[in-house]
Amino acid sequence: MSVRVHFYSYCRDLAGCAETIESISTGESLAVLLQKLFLRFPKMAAMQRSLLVAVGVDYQTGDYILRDGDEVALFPPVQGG
Amino acid sequence: MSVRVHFYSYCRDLAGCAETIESISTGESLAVLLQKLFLRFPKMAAMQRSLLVAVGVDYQTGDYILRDGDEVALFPPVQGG
Amino acid sequence: MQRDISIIAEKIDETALQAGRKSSAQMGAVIYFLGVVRDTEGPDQIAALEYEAFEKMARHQFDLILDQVEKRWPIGSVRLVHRVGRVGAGEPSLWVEVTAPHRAEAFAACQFLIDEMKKVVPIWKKAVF
Amino acid sequence: MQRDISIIAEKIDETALQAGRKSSAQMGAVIYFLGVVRDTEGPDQIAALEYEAFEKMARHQFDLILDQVEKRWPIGSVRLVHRVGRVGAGEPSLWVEVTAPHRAEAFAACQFLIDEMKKVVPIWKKAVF
Repeated sequence: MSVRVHFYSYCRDLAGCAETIESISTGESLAVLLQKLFLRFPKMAAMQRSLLVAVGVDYQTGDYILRDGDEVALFPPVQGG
Repeated sequence: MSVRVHFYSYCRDLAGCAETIESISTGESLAVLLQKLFLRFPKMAAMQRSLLVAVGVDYQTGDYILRDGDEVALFPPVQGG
Repeated sequence: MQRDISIIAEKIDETALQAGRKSSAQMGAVIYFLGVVRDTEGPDQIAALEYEAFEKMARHQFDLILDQVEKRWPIGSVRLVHRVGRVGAGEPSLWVEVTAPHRAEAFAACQFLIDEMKKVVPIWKKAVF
Repeated sequence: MQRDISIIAEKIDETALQAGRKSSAQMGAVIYFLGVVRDTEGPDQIAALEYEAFEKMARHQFDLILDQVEKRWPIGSVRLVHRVGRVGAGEPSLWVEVTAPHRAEAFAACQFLIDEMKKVVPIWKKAVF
């Protein structure tokens, strides 16, 4: 299955694009998806410790099992206000 | 010498007047003045523990030695806001 | 720190007061606090509060509090308006504006100012039924 | 608790927002917080901040914070406006209104809301020189 990934703010600059599609197998976790993305976008791997990850509109951790149709968002620490 | 005493809020109600003049001897303290006032206004004596006392625009304690021309103010706990 | 303390009998005109804000691009935080007369006092319904101030001392005590604010926090400005006389339920009796570079100090100073006011500034209220 | 969250590109109109306050004689405390864009970022002079939001998630995260506010404190209403796009130095990027029966809970809720926002609400800024 394929998952749409959105990049925001500095992550978009690092990725060079606002979104991408990544193929993963059924039952794979968010952590596996991120490893695949870091191979394609090595600059993002360098900031992975501060990276925030959401599925839909909720934050998720690496053990989250992706489902068909999930939309993932990657972004740096938030700075509102 | 004589000292002018102002009453505010509930103290004015208890005293039945907004101000009075009290005679004291030179070198006497605020505590002595208050004892004289409590004899004249016994209802105020009942609330002496919560009474606030100022000389001019500053709070003072009983050991303050009164000076000629001092204006004393007596009032209940403040409730601004 | 700029400071401006008013004790007034008229209604507090929030819009006019706000229009008078000395805004500055160094002040990242602006707080307004409004103390509004509630229509209940314990179990009783009230129509208004009647505020009385020992005005000269009130101004001096506000100034002493603001001296402390100025020593403790980097604050740009404080403006405060307290009404006296009859203030109807639902109307503000107190208006405070604090500007500061950052929000933490603005919140701390604003709360300190109000907390201290309620201990030392000679203003009293009576319920009007 | 009434709540109203807006993420807008237009200037924040304080006067109009305030005129829309649902005042109530049960709410003894009203707080406004304005977050203003400062003209410096560390040692650098800046002209503006460019704000970006992941808007759908931002609204949801604001709602989660307000769910917590509602559980913790007796709050009458919260209104919040956050600007996106270019916000010039000296202009507010954030406007918050909190009404509550008493000031302690109003201050606590307002500070909690802003603190939590800065941890979880997906909004970012970039300096414009």
